[in-house]
Amino acid sequence: MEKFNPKLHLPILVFGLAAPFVVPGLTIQVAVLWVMVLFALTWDVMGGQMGYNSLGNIFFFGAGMYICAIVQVAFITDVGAYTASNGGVKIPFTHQEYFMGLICGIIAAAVGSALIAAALGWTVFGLRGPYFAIGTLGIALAAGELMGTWEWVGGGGGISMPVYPGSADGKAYLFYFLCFAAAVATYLFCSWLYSTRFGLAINAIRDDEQKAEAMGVHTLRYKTIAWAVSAFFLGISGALFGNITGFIEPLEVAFPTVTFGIFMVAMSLLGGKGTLWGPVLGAFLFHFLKEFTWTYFLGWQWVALGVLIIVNVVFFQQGIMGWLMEKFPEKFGIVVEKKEAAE
Amino acid sequence: MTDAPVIEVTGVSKSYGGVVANENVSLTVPAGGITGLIGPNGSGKTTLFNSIVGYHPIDTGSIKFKGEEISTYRVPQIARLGLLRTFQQTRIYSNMNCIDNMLISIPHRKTGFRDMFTDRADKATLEEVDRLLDFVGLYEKRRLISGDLSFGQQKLLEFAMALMNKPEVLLLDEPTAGINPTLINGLIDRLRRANEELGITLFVIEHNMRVIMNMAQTIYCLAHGQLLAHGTPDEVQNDQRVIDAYLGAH
Amino acid sequence: MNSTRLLTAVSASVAIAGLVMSGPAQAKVEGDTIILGSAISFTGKYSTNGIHAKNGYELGVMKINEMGGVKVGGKTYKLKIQYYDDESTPLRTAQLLERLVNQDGVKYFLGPYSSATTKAAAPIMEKYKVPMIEAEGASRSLFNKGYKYLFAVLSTSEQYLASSISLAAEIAEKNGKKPSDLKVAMAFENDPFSLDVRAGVLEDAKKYGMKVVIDDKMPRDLNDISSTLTKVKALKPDLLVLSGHSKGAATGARQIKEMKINVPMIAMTHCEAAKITSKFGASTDDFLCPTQWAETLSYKDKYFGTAADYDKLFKKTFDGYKNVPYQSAQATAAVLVWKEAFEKADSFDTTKVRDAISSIEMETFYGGIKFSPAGNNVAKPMVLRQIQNGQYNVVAPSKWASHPVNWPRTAK
Amino acid sequence: MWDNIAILTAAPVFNIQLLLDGLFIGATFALAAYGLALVWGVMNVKNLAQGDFVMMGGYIAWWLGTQGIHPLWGLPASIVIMFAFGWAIYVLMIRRVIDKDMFTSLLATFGLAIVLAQALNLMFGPEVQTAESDFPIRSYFDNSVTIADIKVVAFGLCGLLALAVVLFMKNSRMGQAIRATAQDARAARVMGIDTDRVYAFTYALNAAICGAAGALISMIWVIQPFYGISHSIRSFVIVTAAGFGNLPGVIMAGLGLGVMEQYGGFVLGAEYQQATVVALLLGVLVWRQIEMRRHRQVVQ
Repeated sequence: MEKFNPKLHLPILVFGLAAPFVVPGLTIQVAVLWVMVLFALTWDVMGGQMGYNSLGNIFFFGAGMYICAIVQVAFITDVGAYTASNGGVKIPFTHQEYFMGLICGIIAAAVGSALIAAALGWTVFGLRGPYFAIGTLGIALAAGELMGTWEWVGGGGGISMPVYPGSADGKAYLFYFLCFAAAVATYLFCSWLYSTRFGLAINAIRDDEQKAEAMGVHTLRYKTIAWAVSAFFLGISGALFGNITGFIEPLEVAFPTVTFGIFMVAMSLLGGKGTLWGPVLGAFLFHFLKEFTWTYFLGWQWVALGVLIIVNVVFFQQGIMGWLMEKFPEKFGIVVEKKEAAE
Repeated sequence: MTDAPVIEVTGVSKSYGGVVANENVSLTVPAGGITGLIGPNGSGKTTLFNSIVGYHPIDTGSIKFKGEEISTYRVPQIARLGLLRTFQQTRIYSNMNCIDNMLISIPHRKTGFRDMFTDRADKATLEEVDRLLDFVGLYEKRRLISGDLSFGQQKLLEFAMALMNKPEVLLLDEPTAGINPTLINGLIDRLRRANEELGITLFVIEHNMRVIMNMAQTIYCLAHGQLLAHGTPDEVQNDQRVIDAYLGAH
Repeated sequence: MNSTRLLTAVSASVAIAGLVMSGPAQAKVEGDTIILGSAISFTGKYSTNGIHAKNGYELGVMKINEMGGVKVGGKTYKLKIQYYDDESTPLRTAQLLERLVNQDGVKYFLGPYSSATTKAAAPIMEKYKVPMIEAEGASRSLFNKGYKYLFAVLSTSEQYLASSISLAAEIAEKNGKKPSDLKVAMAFENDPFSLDVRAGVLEDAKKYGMKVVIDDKMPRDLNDISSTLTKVKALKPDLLVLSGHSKGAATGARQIKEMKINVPMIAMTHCEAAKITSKFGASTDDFLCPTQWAETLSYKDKYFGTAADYDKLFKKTFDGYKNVPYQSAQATAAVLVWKEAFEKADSFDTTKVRDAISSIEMETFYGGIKFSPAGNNVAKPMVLRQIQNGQYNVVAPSKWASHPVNWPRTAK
Repeated sequence: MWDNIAILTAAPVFNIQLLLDGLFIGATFALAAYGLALVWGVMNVKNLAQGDFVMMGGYIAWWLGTQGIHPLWGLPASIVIMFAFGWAIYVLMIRRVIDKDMFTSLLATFGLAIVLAQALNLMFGPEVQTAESDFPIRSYFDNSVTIADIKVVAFGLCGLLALAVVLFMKNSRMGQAIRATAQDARAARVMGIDTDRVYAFTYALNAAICGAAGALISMIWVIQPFYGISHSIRSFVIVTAAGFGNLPGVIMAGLGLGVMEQYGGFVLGAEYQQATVVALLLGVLVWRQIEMRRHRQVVQ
């Protein structure tokens, strides 16, 4: 596990803690940045570290969002009746009901998503390479379509989230810090995870899964847990994001496969997949780039995004961290060591 | 020396499409010994290895490991029984450095759920890694990315990884191919020591006759997918059928 | 690890870049210009209508500026709109509106296109206590949340096709049939707006005791509703109602033609926006299309004159319009409401402006505008038009009807 | 759901409508899927921009239609333009992803798909478009079954195109070179085949096939800039189910998918029509895994 490094971690920590007070107008944007960091990190557990390139991880974002919403609504009223009214009835609820619902919702979202991931594992982990990518893409697309037909959760009409009972600023701060905390927790967890034997094992699976199998590595167990870890944090991010957006529906908000679903891949690749810092860096760069330039492209931003992905994948596949590693291998500890020197 | 057989292959046939790769092959690998498998190119040696360790289903016959039928198991299950193989085309984790390659090669059959999340390496394991890497001459390069090593070095690394795993049986597919001749003697020595000191049963495919004849107690010879001869090195060496097979005469 | 030093440099610079990102600007009124903000769909699935709405906004701003602008506190101001593209997804809406409020300092808003995006917008307006006059979010669920800063100039969506049900009932009675014998087939897109339309239809159908024989929901990336239409053939309903934005209308009209669907009465939304008359010609004759507004109605105001005058001006200003979509007209109306509200409040204070909006009562070329306490416009009805020989003629409600309804429709 | 099945059993004539509609559209699915099978098999590129090529072809035919040219002429135009476009895309990007790992081609073409969809949207707007052939529409069985002549024509053209491609692959020099490269690119190179040219031609041919499928789809169905992804998914379903060396399999799977969609939409409701496609994809993948597991293998 990485030691606390003041030069590296402190600026980010300070930025994260101070941002909503220094630039209160950007609270939501910075909160989304933390969600993006979380996205990139969780995608990289699978895609970068384990070599299982999922195009459907966004599924767990949506799953978490719906689980949390259902739990939150269930704390104040009957879910079916609430969605059937299409948000048409205003249900009174107490502060306590809201916050209990939120806390339980987030926990349920995380655990529920992880359990779904574990259960879904058997349907996709016999797939390799492109089949896995397409299979997971299929899961995310199917989830969007099927959620839209499930009346009990509002179908295509979606769910209006219970409105935060406090002040607008209070809501912004609360969810900002929850997002920040979730991103930091994801980072710390990944950092710890990669330092354990688990990290080695998923790297081995990435490099040569057949060899790892032949060496007796419990590949299925590792893969399932890696996916569940991704799902756990993505579930949390979904739960938070649903509350920030305030209104959730299946195709655009909960399972945005071609936006967020692709962003997470693009960010990891940009920063350098398979490294701890690459996704974080990629998320920062991508988000800043996007927020700064998006509105100036009006209409062409999507073309620009597609081009960015193509250029990244075709010409700069190793990403920033990968490029640095190639350029300065000795800084990453890739050195010839004399025996005397080591002992 | 030769105890009960640890691997029993009985009447195994395997064909790809119309090509018969193994036909009614039966052999036994005694526990604790070194058994050789020779044969001309394309005689079905690697196919037989693959059948044993579970890379493809067999058409007929039975394969038993310590009395347990394993012909329907898949690769990881078989590997975790303690039956390990190396590859003809060397396979290592090419984006990881040598130490990590070794660390992940610990005997997984002895690990439980909680071991997944333990520290990468305790002191004893690291010492073991250093010792083995030193033995195969890779100590200085232990922090290099293994994919950047030369073919021979990768082969040595793979061998070290196999030893790290402490298997009960090790299936070696041409361990000396592509290795510097000066290293071969050391390698043979190490194989022997692994066999004697650690009690690892070896089952070796080898083209280098000098190596295999020196090392193995029993040798099987395959030709055209069928078992041609078996016996001690001397017997096999002097068997006319084996000589004919290698010279391509019939 | 040495690599951390490299990272330190990169991440620190990124973090600093973030901290110095432009803080909130003070720009609600710049010099003699009032900035209105809108995050609307220029790309994505709502972009056709998003652009119709934008054109409407632009025409309204143009007209008001031409006529001297807005007088507040004895000074005249021009109007200007700052747009962002919400990409047709509510995910973006909230972020962009926050950005408009915080970074661009905008305090007065025009709505996005679609109910889904408006649903995401309303809480932001409440949060910052800045008013939004919206013209394109019709879902009634917007108006029972107690939002104080959201006002809509259009009629709510459950009214869209409900009138076709009462029209069907009327015709049935005239022909000596009981309305409760009527069979209704419904196909609605699976999105908040269309489901709201469906709720209105369902309610009215229930009121008359009609039997709903088909209740399909069309997927959002819909290519094809021929399987639903095959069901229509099999079950022979008396009324087919269909709603799915422009693409639902286009796909529906195409396949109704191709499968020679022979239902006596067909009603669908977004006929004008999907330009079905020019695309599918005579096969669309006798379709019933609800509209918020029609150029043949006798509304008028001091800005544009009559509805017909607006129609003419709009066609002159923007190329390529055979019919002016009501989406544009109501967008223009929203701009007019802003002007009146500023002048009525005679202030830029958001609370005062908000109160002014809520008490507005005006006649426009688009119809009367008067907001209920919930924020929806209660002074303007929906009208139902029928395509007759390629023309849209108002046939219901009878107060506004210019032509009698053709019944039954036959497939051509 | 049971009500809808009851309709089909009570009035079997509606089965004909569903079957025919399914077969007509399924033929275009099969055509596009055959293109995917080709690039997948020959150059190991998983082209996620497949559906967007289809949409491009559709827009070419539709645009010619708006210029007063009968959309059927759009078919050859689409084929030619898309062939050139495919070649250009190969030179610009695909050439560089062929020898990379498998995910690269998938993600790069996904990026391409986004660019194409958005470019189409910017050029032609997001409305649903249809190219009108103005051919007559015939009714049978008391108007219970209607068949637009254009659908029959399109079906025939699909067949002709497929036949032409098959003959081309069998008899022409380029066709033989493509097949040789598919079997063993290295050997082909050694034998003096310019594999880069073969790849470029294959990719361009795929784009042309997609263009043809798209032109036909614009006449018998609808096109819209963002519908590409669902066509891509369909192609993947078909190829995954049939395997890429198996033309009869691709045709059967394509037609089958068309029919399944129609029945899915009819029996379960239109909201399940898209879900049917994705569910089939997952079903096929799970089934393939179970099958491979019997062979002690994984799907790769």
